Amino acid sequence: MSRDPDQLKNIVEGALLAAGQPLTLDQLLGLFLDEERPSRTEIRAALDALIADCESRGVELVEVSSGFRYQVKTAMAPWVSRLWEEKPAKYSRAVLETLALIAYRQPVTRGEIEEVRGVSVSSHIMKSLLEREWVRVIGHRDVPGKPALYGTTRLFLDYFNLKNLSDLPDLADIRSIETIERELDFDEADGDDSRAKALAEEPEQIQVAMPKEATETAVQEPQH
Amino acid sequence: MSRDPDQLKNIVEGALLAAGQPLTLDQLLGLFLDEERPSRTEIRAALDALIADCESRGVELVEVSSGFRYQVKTAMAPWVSRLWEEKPAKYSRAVLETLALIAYRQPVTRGEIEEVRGVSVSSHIMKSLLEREWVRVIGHRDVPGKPALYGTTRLFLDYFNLKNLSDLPDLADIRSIETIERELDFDEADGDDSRAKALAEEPEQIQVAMPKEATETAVQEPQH
Amino acid sequence: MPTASETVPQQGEMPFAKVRGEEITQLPLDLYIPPDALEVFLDAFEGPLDLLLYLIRRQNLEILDIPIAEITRQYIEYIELMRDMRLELAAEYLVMAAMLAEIKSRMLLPRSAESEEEEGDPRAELIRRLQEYERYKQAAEEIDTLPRLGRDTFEARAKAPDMKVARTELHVDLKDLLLALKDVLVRSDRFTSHQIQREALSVRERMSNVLGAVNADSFTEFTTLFEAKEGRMGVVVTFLAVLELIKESLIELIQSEPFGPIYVKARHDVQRS
Repeated sequence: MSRDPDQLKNIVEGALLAAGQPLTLDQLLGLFLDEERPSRTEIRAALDALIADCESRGVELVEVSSGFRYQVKTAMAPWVSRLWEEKPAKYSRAVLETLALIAYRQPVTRGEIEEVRGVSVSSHIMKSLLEREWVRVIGHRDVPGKPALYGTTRLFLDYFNLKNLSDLPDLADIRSIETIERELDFDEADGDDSRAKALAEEPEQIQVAMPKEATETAVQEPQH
Repeated sequence: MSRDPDQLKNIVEGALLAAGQPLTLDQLLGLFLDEERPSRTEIRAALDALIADCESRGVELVEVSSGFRYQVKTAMAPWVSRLWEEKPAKYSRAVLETLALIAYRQPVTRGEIEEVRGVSVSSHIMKSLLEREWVRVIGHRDVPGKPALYGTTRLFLDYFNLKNLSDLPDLADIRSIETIERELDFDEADGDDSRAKALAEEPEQIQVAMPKEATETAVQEPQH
Repeated sequence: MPTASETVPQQGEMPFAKVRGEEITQLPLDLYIPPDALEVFLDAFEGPLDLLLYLIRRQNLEILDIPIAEITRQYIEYIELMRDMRLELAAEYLVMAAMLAEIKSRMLLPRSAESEEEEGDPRAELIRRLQEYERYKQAAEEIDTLPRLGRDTFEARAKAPDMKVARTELHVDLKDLLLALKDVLVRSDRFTSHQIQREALSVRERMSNVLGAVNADSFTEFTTLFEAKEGRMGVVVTFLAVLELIKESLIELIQSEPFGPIYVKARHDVQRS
């Protein structure tokens, strides 16, 4: 059906903003009756045009795991976050490490997480990750005790602005004794300080941060 | 403080879209720390610019009694509203039984329906039948509690393609549903509507209950 | 990536700990830690691997290069210190201490070239675990810096337009209705005692109509309930309906004088929907 491309754009924009949650291409197509339904290409073009329209605005249109959504650009966060008195939740290192292990190693059992972290994972942590619906039980390993296998959810990806798991930051390589010797006399100082900044932003979360020297060495790490 | 007017616009836009409710001028001013706070005139100018930006878009920025808010333009309503359309489901057995009893025993009270069904009839069931306008309260029985008497409506007859209640199959025949299936050609593969039509078009097949004259007179009826 | 550079405190060095509100920016060079800080210190570590990593990193050492004897000495001193403070120490810390001691002793023992080949570096397993842990520790830190909903970005929404949400009406088949009725009939014998006959059904419909036409507040003239053009049968049906309604105490007939007009009135206020 021939249609004013602006109208299509406006409908898509209106629907995404009214929904307040990500909408898939199929959900967008579902807004139209059969006889007026645009093609996927047309919807895609409308989305692309809307994405371009956001360039100089305070919001952006992004695709996350469960679809397309409008969100406030991170540059506005310092002001926009003042709308709420409550500070956004902070997650302990234990929670984040457990989450990282589930995200990168899924499907994974609690025992396997404990093995890597070298400490037991409290039930409290698993419970809060499950309650947030960032993590779910996706099966059971066929070994004695049938331990639950955990995996991450779409909500987890949505929450962290990811379209799929491959968007996660790369895991650092495991280096062998041989490679390290070659690397040892290689890049000393130019770490990114974003991590140091991140640490500094949340002093109360991390009560004790690394002493300066230690931080610097750690900074040399992941190259992405 | 001198500030990029675009940044101010973007902060205001981001805040209004993130808030999910109208924001007043004061609330918008409250997003800024003292030393960076714009004047009311500047905020007002940013709002005006944002309002102008919406001209050809799917949303508009309007001032309502409790402040400024973005809302989807009414022109988008036909499509956007489909986001909230209920998924077609089926009426429960309880609803159908209740409806059938009202059709055959009207005027009838809820207590009497319960007596026959042997289970209580939830308010939810009555509500959905009343909302569908298939059933209405036609009076109250003059006994303690003055229970409402229910009857079916014209819409009910129309929906099922019945000219009047006497077009409903006879109770005695329902006892042997096999007969009915034969008579109504229920086993035909064709769609539901056509079946209902077939019902209406072939009255002699459904064992018209009333003698001919009576049926005719009934047709002239209910003027409500 | 969020660039919230505005919020980074302007200071030369990050505090690594807060003790009674006082920021401590430098770890004492020796192993002494103010007793009050110990608990905080322990809390800061996510287990023995984390503590070991810290010990290694703070000396600018590579994991692959750990001087096992020295690290073991430091580790065990921390553990002893914590035990002296009677801090509740997770069993994992003690297990690690034992493991370190074991590696240390194996390193000290002279070994034949043969057995070295067979067993490899006694530190290998520890190194593997440290590296493995460190990469997830880093991944966790990076996940923490991802733009997060509610912290760095916010879902944008606008008020939906006023609209009539089209209620998709459920479809019902007459057949389903009849099947439902049949179920009731099968379940209940009540219908057998006063089974509704064909004519009765029509009378019932007429009862509804009559009831709909009268109310409790005003009188309706009896004769207006009948329509001559309905014919005899129609009149009879209406009459039966009226009688049935009277029997069920739903309406009453009122005649104020002999041979005067008969009025019909609902017994109770009739509500129309």
